[in-house]
Amino acid sequence: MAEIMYREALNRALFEEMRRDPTVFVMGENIGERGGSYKVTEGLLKEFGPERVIDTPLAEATLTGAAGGAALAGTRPIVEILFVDFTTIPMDALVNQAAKFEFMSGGQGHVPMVLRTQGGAGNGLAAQHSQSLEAIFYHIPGLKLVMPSSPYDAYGLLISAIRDDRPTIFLEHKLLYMTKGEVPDEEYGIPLGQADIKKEGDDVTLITYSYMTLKCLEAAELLEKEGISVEVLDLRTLKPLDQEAILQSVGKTGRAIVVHEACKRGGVGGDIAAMIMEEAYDDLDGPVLRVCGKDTPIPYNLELEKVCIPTVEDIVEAVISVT
Amino acid sequence: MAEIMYREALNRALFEEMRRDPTVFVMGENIGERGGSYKVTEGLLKEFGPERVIDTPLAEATLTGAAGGAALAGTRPIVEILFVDFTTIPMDALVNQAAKFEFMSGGQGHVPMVLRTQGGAGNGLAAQHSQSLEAIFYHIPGLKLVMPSSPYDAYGLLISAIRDDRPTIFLEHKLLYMTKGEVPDEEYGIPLGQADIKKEGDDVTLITYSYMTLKCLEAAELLEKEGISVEVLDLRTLKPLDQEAILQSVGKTGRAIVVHEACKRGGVGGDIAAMIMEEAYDDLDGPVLRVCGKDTPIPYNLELEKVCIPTVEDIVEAVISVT
Amino acid sequence: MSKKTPTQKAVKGKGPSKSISEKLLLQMYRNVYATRQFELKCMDLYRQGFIRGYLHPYLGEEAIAAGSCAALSPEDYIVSTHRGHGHCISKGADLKLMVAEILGRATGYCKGRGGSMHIFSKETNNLGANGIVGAGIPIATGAAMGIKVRKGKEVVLVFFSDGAANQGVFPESMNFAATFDLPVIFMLENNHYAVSTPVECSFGNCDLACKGEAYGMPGICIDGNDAMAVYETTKRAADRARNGEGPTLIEAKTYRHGGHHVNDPGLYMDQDVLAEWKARDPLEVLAGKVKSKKKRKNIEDRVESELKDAIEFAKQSPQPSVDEFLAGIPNF
Amino acid sequence: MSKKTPTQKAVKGKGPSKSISEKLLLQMYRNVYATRQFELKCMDLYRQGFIRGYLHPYLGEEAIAAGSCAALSPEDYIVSTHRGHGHCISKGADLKLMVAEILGRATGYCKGRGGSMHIFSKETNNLGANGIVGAGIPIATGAAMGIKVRKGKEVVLVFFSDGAANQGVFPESMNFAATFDLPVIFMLENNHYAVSTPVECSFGNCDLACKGEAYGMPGICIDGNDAMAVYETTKRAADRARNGEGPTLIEAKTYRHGGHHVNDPGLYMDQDVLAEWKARDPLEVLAGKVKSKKKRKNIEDRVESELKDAIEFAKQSPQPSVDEFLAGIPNF
Ligand SMILES: Cc1ncc(C[n+]2csc(CCOP(=O)(O)OP(=O)(O)O)c2C)c(N)n1
Ligand SMILES: Cc1ncc(C[n+]2csc(CCOP(=O)(O)OP(=O)(O)O)c2C)c(N)n1
Ligand SMILES: [Mg+2]
Ligand SMILES: [Mg+2]
Repeated sequence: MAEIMYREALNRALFEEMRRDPTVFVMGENIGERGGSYKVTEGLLKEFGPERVIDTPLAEATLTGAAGGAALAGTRPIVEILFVDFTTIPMDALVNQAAKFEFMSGGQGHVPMVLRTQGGAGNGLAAQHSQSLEAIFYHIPGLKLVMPSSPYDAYGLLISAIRDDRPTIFLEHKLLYMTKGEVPDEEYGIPLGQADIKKEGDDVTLITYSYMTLKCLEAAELLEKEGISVEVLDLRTLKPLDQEAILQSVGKTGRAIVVHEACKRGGVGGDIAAMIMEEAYDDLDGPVLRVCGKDTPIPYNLELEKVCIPTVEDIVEAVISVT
Repeated sequence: MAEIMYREALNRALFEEMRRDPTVFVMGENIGERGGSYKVTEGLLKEFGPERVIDTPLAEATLTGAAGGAALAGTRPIVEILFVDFTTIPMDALVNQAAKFEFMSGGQGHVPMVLRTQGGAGNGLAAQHSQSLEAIFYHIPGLKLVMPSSPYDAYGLLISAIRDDRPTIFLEHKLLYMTKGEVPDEEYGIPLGQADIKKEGDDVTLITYSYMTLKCLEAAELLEKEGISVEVLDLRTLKPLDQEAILQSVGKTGRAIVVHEACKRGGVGGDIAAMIMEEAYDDLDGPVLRVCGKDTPIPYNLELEKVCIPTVEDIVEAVISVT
Repeated sequence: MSKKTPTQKAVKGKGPSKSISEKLLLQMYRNVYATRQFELKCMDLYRQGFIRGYLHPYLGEEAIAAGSCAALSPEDYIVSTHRGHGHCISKGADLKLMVAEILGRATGYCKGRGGSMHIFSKETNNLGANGIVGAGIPIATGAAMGIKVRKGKEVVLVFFSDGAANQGVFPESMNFAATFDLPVIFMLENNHYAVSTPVECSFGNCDLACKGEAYGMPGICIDGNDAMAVYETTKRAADRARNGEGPTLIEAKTYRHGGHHVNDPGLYMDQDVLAEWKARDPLEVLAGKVKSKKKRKNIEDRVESELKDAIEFAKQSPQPSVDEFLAGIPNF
Repeated sequence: MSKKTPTQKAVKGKGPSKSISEKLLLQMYRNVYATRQFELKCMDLYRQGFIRGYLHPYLGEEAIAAGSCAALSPEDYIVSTHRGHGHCISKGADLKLMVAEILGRATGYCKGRGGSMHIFSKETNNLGANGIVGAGIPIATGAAMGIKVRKGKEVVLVFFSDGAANQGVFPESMNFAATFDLPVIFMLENNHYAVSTPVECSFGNCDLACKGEAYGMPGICIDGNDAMAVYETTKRAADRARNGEGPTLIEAKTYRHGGHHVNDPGLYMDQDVLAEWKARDPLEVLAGKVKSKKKRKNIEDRVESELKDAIEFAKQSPQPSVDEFLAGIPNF
């Protein structure tokens, strides 16, 4: 069992799957020679060559549409789009093509592709390089959506995503790549659709995913000292959503707060909060709250950027307000 | 005061605004010569000529990106994208450009463009021509979002959208174009951000918009006979959202159901339900429910298509279940 | 800059009409004839209310699909469009399952979920019609990438028309294909219209074949109403692709025999030009090359009974089960 | 199909070097020199921690912006890129407000909300840098459409590089511009790299200028390190555009003097080729044409003090107000 970085865990999963299955290949911009801006594909070109590690021209619409075609033709492409902000360019290939082919073809066609990308603010990259756009993919039937928060989850979920026969959006976070965690040496997969209780607690459930999981854990620690017992439920995959785990935890605590970095308006949090109200209204001791990103484009200035994203203090305050 | 069709009301607004303001122009595919597939732009070419009624090549990304540029250069373009399903192609021009320019430029740049398009199922047009994608635009700060349900609203809201200095998505519904309603002869605008109580009631509030408003009114009528008094609140504009009107109505009835055609998962309904829970938990006599489209691509077969979209019966049942 | 109109464009690259086996000739004739009859029957069925949604007839363009698919092997892939019945038939699809799909029945290729605009036929490696104009082009390019990755020998033939040629994914895909020498053939069916917009009004340069060279591949302009010419040009392109020499762009000029879809009278079309093209009806052009009247008659009779059975089969077929559909939703 | 490499490409269309007013010559020299110094200072400020996010220096490419903007009138528009400081400076922006923006201060062009990748300058009709590669091209095309609609006389100059030329919006926009004879100039700054991907690996045909003709406009390839050549070619294109004769594509060949951004050492770049290009440094090429050493020195001194003041101004400027920012959010 080794302590490795999030990006190393992803890199390891790519190496292992490409060794195991010759139909798995990766493509994207500057992923080969350069190993990707976040080094997730580092070393792949050397071992697997340019036939399976493809540096493509700068054209996200065709890059992503081509992945769908390659998947239909019997391979398992893994596409890297450098920033989730850029997935707006191949949106047709995802929403109208990859997500719909299995359905429209009456089950004849399958699109086992993975689109790896990353989102989130925190580095002063401004409005076009800091968004959290998972709500778009969450809303579109036919796409799976994975957002791991730890090296352990990143490895196990990427393994499963690559082997899954449905198109999967694998959404990483730029502030997680350098975070470290234990990853077992033997191969393992984490089934898509299983949330994980990152910390047990009895008074309030924090429902979260991706980078915000770390902030929730920090908040939970502070709150312990105040004598408030917080459960931190990391969804890990948003689609399939582990509704059972959510309802179980809320059934226990009676109070829930959904925490995510994406803009609050129309974010995933509203859907989850509404689902809890519909399915477990009588279990609730109070309203399900949302602690989310502000409804604004992300500014360049760091002071302004900071106030757009939920802080540990915001989470602590929210918890205290419901307990 | 004349009874005219929804599409005639839109057509009239276009004529009047183009006469009033020489910087207003329309562009799109087959909108000039042919007057658009739904005839909303009929007759414009004849009066205003090809300089202001532009049949463009088939390229939605540039068509929409160009509208943003034309707006920055001092005009008020109105773009028609034939189906909302196709707005996935110019998604970058909307999400990363039009929506963000005013913010990123520190208020120097303004993008007074209107993107007219239409969505919804009902004609056996299958998975790529029947979607309701408003949740995407609802989630992106910087875009306004208008979804009128009647000729009266369509006219007044299009007038206001054209005069508004922010990029506005004007989302019509293919089943509304031929519906008729009274429209005053004199010019008027309806402020963006004002919901409209289409029917008053005391027991339950149906919060809805666009085509579903008609279904809610039908359901309300049936329910009256059962002695259940239903208020139908037509949001008309989703952004700005008339939160005040929603909370006022729910404050009165204590029960709310959000009804929309778009897929339930990640739809606008979850955000509104969660907002009500956050803002008016104590006013609620029960959970806010959602009656929405099924989480599936739309099938071609009419029998299958029908079960994907909320019916009057679905709405009636939901109301009865909460009263 | 003066805009060359398509008609001024010379018909290059056709080369000397090589002798072609009678078997292939008859196969092409069958497919042209079958497509013609199929479309006429579908239009009737549409008017009788059996068909919903959009129906885009391939009338007048049949030789392009018939000629090009004749140059492919069964394992080769095609990627089709909203005007896709002809592609589907020429690649060898079962008329029964096609009509059933267009009627939205449970027995159709897509279980009634796709309809005319989304017919997909796995057993003939037809990766589907598409309702998004241009979307098939990167899909085909990717299929060719996949074939290369798994060291397959198939080639991919993608059909699209002049409107789709305005979409950025077309040049992007040509560039991908040329950069990686992908086994793909870009078949640009220039029928001179995108709905009501004529090519002359939507291109700065109406010589569409020339875009091939700009993106690093041969661009060949041919007479799309001559199935033989289409066959020969496609054959050369397919050999090239299979030998790892890369992609080819073929611009096949043709003309719709009617409006954009079944309900469009197409009054905006130039009636004289239409008459010229109809005078060179691909069915008659090819008929002229099948010497034996008897063999033609045989083919025509077989097609008609096949089509009659297909329509009967479709009409008798059950509607898809709502319960089965609902049960499957959690997968999406 | 053999892929012509950029270096093989002849430098066409430059024509006899017309005599150019000294005023313009000195203006170009000022802008090349100012950009050079500006970028070097910004790199220092970045390393000192004053700048966050991405910083993409224009070092080595200065002559393209300086030469082309010299051919424009103040009312004309430019549309810029992520590597946009040179465009902004050459169009006449205030260095104070630029540095302030790059430092994220309240006094910056965008109130500190945009940063280096999003500088926008209304008073010089600079429609902004852009973080989305290629996104500026349709914006420029649309600005030209808008100008036509309101019967304006301005032209639009859009800068983008070889990577952006891979995006479908480039050919789409050329096609729009040629179809409607729009007053737009497509300035393709071919610096031979998209991050670490060389042009030879991302194009099926590395002759980028030839795409102009394929889409219905002149495509001219010039030496981007020669400000005079850039000026003259842009001037002709601007006249053409203003006269309603339509768009022009200019491929200006150049080379980055360093990596993709301030933190990229650019080790993947061919050091010999880099040396060749540095030997033809745009600053020296132009200096050779400004006869008077004294006038050069004057300009250089003025630039340096201007820049010193700008940096001082920026450093002294306040951070944006969080309260004001929060108060504005409901608008979005
Ligand atoms: C992306 C997109 N834009 C617009 C449409 C509407 N539409 C359907 S067919 C068509 C014309 C397509 O023209 P072309 O590519 O020449 O194909 P043809 O109909 O001539 O076969 C249009 C505009 C669409 N389906 N998809
Ligand atoms: C749509 C999009 N894809 C990818 C990126 C990441 N990226 C930023 S700059 C760059 C290279 C652009 O190359 P080029 O257009 O040649 O511009 P240059 O850097 O050479 O000036 C890339 C890939 C981006 N910002 N936007
Ligand atoms: Mg066509
Ligand atoms: Mg470059």
